[in-house]
Amino acid sequence: MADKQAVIVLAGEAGQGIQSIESMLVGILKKDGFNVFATKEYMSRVRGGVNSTEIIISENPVRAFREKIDLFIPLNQNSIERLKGRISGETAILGDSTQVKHEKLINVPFQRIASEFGNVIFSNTVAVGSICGILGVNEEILYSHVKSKFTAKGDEIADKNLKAASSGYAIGRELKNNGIIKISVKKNSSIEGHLLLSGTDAIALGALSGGCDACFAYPMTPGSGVFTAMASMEHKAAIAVEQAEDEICAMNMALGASYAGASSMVSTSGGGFALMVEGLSLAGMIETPVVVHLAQRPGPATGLPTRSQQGDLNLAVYSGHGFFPRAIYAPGTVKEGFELAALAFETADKFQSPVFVLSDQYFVDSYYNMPISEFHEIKYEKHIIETKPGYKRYQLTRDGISPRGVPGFGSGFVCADSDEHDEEGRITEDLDGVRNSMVEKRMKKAALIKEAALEPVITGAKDYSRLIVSWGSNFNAIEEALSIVNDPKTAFVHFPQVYPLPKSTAEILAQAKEIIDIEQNETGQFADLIKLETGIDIKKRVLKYNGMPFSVEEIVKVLK
Amino acid sequence: MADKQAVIVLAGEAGQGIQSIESMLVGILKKDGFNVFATKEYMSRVRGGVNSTEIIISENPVRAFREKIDLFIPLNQNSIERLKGRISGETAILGDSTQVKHEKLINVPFQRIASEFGNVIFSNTVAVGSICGILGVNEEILYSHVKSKFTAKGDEIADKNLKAASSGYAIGRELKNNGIIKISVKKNSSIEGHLLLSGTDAIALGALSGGCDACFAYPMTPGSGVFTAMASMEHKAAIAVEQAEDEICAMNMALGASYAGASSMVSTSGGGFALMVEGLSLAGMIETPVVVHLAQRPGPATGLPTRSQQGDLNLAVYSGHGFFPRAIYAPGTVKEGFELAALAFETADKFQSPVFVLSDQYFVDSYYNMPISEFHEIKYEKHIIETKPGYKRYQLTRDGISPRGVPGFGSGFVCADSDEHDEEGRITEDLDGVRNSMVEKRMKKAALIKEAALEPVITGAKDYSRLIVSWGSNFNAIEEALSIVNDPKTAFVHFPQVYPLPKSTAEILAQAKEIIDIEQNETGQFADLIKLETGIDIKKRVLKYNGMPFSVEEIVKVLK
Amino acid sequence: MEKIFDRTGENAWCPGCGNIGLRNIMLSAMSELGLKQEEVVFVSGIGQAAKAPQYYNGSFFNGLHGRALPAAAGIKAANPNLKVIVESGDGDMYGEGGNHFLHAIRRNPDITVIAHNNMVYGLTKGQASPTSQEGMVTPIQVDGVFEEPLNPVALAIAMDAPFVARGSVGEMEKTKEIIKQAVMHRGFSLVDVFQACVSFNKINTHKWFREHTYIMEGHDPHDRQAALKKAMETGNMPLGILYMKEDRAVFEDKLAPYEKSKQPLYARHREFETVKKILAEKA
Amino acid sequence: MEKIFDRTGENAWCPGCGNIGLRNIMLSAMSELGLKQEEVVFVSGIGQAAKAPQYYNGSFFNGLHGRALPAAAGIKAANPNLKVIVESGDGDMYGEGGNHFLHAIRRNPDITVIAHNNMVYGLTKGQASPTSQEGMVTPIQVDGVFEEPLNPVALAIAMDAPFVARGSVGEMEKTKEIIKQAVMHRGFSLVDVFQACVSFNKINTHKWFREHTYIMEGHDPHDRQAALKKAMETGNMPLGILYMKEDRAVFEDKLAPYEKSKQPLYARHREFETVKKILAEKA
Ligand SMILES: Cc1ncc(C[n+]2csc(CCOP(=O)(O)OP(=O)(O)O)c2C)c(N)n1
Ligand SMILES: Cc1ncc(C[n+]2csc(CCOP(=O)(O)OP(=O)(O)O)c2C)c(N)n1
Ligand code: SF4
Ligand code: SF4
Ligand SMILES: [Mg+2]
Ligand SMILES: [Mg+2]
Repeated sequence: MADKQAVIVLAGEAGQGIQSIESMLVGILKKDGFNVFATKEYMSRVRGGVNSTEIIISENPVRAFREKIDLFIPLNQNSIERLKGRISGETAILGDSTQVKHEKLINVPFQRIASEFGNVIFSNTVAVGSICGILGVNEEILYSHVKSKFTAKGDEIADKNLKAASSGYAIGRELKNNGIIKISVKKNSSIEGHLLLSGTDAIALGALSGGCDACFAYPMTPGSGVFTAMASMEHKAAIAVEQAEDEICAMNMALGASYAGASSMVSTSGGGFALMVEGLSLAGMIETPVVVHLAQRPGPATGLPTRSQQGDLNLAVYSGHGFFPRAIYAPGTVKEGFELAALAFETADKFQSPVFVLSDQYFVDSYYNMPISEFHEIKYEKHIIETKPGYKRYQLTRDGISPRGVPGFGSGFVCADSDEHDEEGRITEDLDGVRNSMVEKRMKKAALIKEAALEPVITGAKDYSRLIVSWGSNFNAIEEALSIVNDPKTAFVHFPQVYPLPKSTAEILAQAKEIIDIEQNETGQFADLIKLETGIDIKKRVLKYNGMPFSVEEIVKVLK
Repeated sequence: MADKQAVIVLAGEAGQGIQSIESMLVGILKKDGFNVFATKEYMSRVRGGVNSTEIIISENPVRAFREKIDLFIPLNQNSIERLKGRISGETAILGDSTQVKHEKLINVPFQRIASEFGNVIFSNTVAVGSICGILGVNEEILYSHVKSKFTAKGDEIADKNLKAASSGYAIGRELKNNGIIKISVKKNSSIEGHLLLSGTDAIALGALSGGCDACFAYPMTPGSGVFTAMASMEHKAAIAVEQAEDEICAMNMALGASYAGASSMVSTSGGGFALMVEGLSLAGMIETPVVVHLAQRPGPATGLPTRSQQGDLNLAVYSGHGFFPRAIYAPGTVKEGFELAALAFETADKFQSPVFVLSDQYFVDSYYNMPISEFHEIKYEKHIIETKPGYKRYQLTRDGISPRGVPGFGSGFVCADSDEHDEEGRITEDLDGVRNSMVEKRMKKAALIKEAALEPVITGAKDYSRLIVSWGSNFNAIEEALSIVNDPKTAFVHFPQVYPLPKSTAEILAQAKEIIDIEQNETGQFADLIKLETGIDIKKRVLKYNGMPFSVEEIVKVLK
Repeated sequence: MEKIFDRTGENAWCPGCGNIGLRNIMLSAMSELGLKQEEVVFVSGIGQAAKAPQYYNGSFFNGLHGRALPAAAGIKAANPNLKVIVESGDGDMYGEGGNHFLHAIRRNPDITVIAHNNMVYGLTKGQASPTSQEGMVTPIQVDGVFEEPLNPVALAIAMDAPFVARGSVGEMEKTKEIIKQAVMHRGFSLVDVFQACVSFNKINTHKWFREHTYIMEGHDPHDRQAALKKAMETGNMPLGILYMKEDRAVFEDKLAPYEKSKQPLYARHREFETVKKILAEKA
Repeated sequence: MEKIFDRTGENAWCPGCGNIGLRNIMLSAMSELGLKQEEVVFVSGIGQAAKAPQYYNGSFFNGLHGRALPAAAGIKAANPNLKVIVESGDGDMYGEGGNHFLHAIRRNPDITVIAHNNMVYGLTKGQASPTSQEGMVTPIQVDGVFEEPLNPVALAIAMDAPFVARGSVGEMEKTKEIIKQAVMHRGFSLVDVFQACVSFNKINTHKWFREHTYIMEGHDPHDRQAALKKAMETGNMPLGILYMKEDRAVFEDKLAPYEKSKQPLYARHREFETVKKILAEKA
């Protein structure tokens, strides 16, 4: 009987090559017809420590972190120590007994085999081969991948890697045939041609679809991935990309660019965003669109730089001095990441306001396959007008939105002022008149943004009495747990937009007798936002803050 | 019949000398036995525009801004334009007809009289003299003040000013005696020896009483006053004072100093504080006390730099990435400013956390008289221990508070790390163990801070059915309005601590049938905090956001 | 010559303030250069000097204190055809904005920076600025400034900024000529302009600046060592173009969108096809 | 000689990383200077270099990225008797922390700054740093760095920092001697130390640094012009003490609490009487 899925975990020191094993394996497994999901957890260091990657293969899509391990490949002893809590009776442990010890270890002498071909560095390829053997991968696919990966390094190296892969494969086959490892997952022919996309890719490409043409940032994990992706596409997609000297520069550069007609984005994490808070307030005051990709990691301060958390929701909602409108999207899936990143630009441009895409380390570093057909065409508009003499950048209109001009396009002057200003954009001290009107203008825009808030996504029982409330990257884990538990009275509501909340929120919650809030932070920041919006105080809050994502098993436990 | 109080307003361009008239007048009036209150509103410019100062004299203390003007002294025509909404049938307008025109103007040729003594610059002294005449000030007090003010400039100047004052005085007397101006306020002999203290003075002196010995800041209105006060006392009170190159430096310098055993403070306003947000999170992580004086002004961005608002409460509550404990005090009176500033240090030191003193422009720029006896002795403690070898800065204790050592005092090492750290203070990636314990340690401290939260101050009816809720600098205006309206069913609850809220909050609010929230911001930020704490949604919110404080009259209207 | 950027109306500066003189110099320089209103964007931070754009007839971005330079570079990144002129104070540029000053020089966008250097914080009423002279007593520096003043021109030359000059409001003609050259220079150009704050700086008055400056002659601005030496002169300080360098790469030229065309970003549109192609590569 | 600051145990650096060499140099320098553990505080920001304090036996303040210098000055303000040594990376010190670098030099606290200059962002995996050389290709700088690299020593000399030196991990002895002198120098001292990042900087390797540096001889560090000239040499770059100046006012000396006594703040107590006296003046 085939398993629904197999969870394969590779672990080792930073620098031992886990990432190269992972990238080879994932490519091969997907090509071979498995649905693939991969996610990593790693320490804030370039060498040493223990990092691990989890790869899940399955016949039908499985897209969330699992605690339980089916096949564990520890590259060093510390990996076993660190992950021992996840090793169960059913876990097959595959390793080189010269490197790792465990009573259940299935020894494959990766290093010795590699040395036979001249160099221990081929041992990672041996490992790839043996895993492929165990999983019953089509041999040709394995070899063509290994070949294409190593041909650049010369025929000899490619050839030796092929041999290493083949030796590994044979061993893997044998382990499977002997019944020593019993993993068996069905392939799925329908995934042919699927894309393999991470949260990072999704946000970067979504931004492009929304018209993003300028991206400024200062590197900060886990926000840098999106910045790097933008840089990698700067020629293909004509994007102005610049690494700033600090986050303050990145934000103000983005505002300068937006003022002059760019669709700009910054990408950062909590600590870096903290430095942008003054600039965010400027965006609010000068009514200049800017998209902030805020990839959360555990704080406070430097915290756990490479880990995951949903601890910066309050910061995103309340940061900036003074009042100004904003919207916050928090994608739950890769597809949603793509769509919300695009929408962020539309919302920013339309309401001339800052808009957040709130992700986290787990979200940006996880990826899986999906068909290109899921990505529908997105049309965007810059909402920019040609100005005439006498143009007023902050013209008071019924809905609070003033036609947006940019300097150099038309004959009007475009004046942006961080002081309170009149319609023209010049400094004012007219308190009862201009000041009040401008505050009310900004409040009107906030009301419009609220009206346009995205509806929550409800899955599970229609006729629910128990409701799971969550947001952001918890989506897949909760959905999978829900389908495992399959309780006829439980539904799950996911909020792709976490601020402002849609008006339907109260009604959706009111239907439930029992509500459970699931969040990755210490206090239930989202539950508090819901309390503010609806008056409903969700007492049961399942909170996690150790830096690891929720596993499907954890959620299943909550649901049972 | 004597009036309860007289509201005197001086207005003119920046640079015309309003401040010097104000300071002379206030000194004289207080000395002469009037209760005095003074507040100013001014534009963000060094010259031109219109600034005004309101001085209220009274038999019994009157300590809040009033709309209505009894005696108006406009120094230029624009002043009349700008303040015309506040001129009523009962307002006496005193001015030099060569400078200002108004149908009701009572002409006193300040400039011509001054010129008679050789220079128009004496005209301000003429004005002071005439006001004193009108109010029936003891002539000797006037002259001795004028003399002491000008002797430094030489006998001739002093003499001419005396003559100018005397001419003005005679005119004022006549206006009074003829019944042209009918202001008559009783003096109060009990105020003899009273202090005259502003919100700024109160916070600076309170900080000193709490042990503050280091103050770092970057100038920003209206936060700079406290910084300037600290600088002016640096020798008398041995304070380390340094102007930083930016707010980020100020905050991190304060944390460095606190780490090494100082009791440090920063003083700033919204935009400057926005830049400190990352540092605030560091304070939370390294559990290092720091007091933030955050003097609010209207935002967003540069906003209205010299005006008043209560718009940064959310920012103070939610700023910083990740979770860490904090306390926020918001003084309503000068006395409370003194006490809360001192308490801020005690709280910061005891809980090793950042603590806010949240004021605003109106609070820091207003002053009045009060007896020195109101300032009780404050004792403080640094809560610092001598370390031994093996000292652990973040030792896990029952209540979450670790004994605080500082480097150089004892033989232990004192390690502060912005990464998540172990008890010793060194970086860790132990997620389920150390990380969770450290998060829970910080949460325990937050719970302790909540337990220690100050009780709200309730005035008015004991047996209230209507309750006014407010915080910060609105205190005096509401209290005076309450005593004017004198409704047997109305009480007023003021929160000297706005975060975390004391547990009694719900009960206090629950007693009322009708609740009115009064705040100076666009949305009712404090009402939202109350909703979060108690579930009670205060629907009636009286909000103001034009940059001017609430006047007593406005509140009276609300109460009627 | 008509000063098209002249915006009549009240301004918030004190009578006698150096900002007023510098504004006049700027107005003349801009009309002599024949700059067009639709092509220029003035950028500033916050301060008395930073109010300058408010008093021009033109587009402006009056941003945050200290953050004029990032905004200016951002504007060039979005539209390289705009002329971007930054006017800001010594506190704004060298205090709060110091890091951007360093890195804008490295980045080298084609912008001109006019730093109104009055050696004091004017708007916030008289605290020391980074260029305040040692010993200056203020309400904060009660014992006098002890820090060594920052020398903007020496710093800029040490950073190899491609155009570094010093002007003074007391030398209208000379300063105007310098500013004209700075605006025409392609790349980052700095003109640090001495000017008096009559209200809060009682030391560095108009007279003081006259007595402590001289117009350089015969200096070769392409000689970096000589430039540095000149820049570091104290006592009597040289006015003029201290340093010039022509071959530095310009920021906006290096941005991907402008590889082939200088079309500003607002006028471009990305087809979904482009995204689709990149998506397809992820197979 | 016993290296008392040596803390055995694993560190997070790559084998061959320059940080390891510099750590050894530091350990020797500190024991040769006879520094006492209770008297020293190490201060750093965030980065690979900035982890250094974690691996010493001593007190440390491992603060925010870019913010080591304000914290270091704050520590001196609270306790002038502590020896404060800042260790941080080129990105930390000259990128995120650039403004503090400028102003810490002006402020001149008695601290020593050891900048681990590997010309790259190590911890965040290989982006350009302010000192990265032109042309270096990275995942962000896909066409290569076009910005002119920041020259920390030239900048520091232009700012008149009282002690400016350059070391290299490839020159252990020399660098140790420089560091010892820097630590003994009263006031702000900068030692910019070249070191290789073997994982992310494939250009500026150990070998490259050896081939592009030489030990200065016969240079007079009191001659500022000569120092600047030396500091600006490219191609083959001098190692050694470039610039020294003895008479600059020191930050903590100028703070009011230390007018009469160097007693640290933690050991002081203000009586309420003092406050009462000031209150009484408000009558
Ligand atoms: C973040 C922030 N910090 C502080 C301020 C207050 N502030 C406004 S202007 C200024 C200094 C102005 O000095 P300078 O740049 O020299 O300009 P000047 O007024 O002398 O022309 C300061 C500190 C601010 N607006 N924003
Ligand atoms: C505010 C903030 N921005 C960004 C980061 C991410 N970050 C950590 S270290 C670093 C750069 C490290 O470079 P460098 O200082 O040269 O040190 P190295 O690792 O090369 O020794 C960055 C960008 C951060 N921790 N905080
Ligand atoms: S305060 Fe100084 S800088 Fe400001 S306007 Fe007056 S003279 Fe000019
Ligand atoms: S990545 Fe570079 S700087 Fe970091 S430890 Fe490795 S070699 Fe050293
Ligand atoms: Mg200035
Ligand atoms: Mg580096």
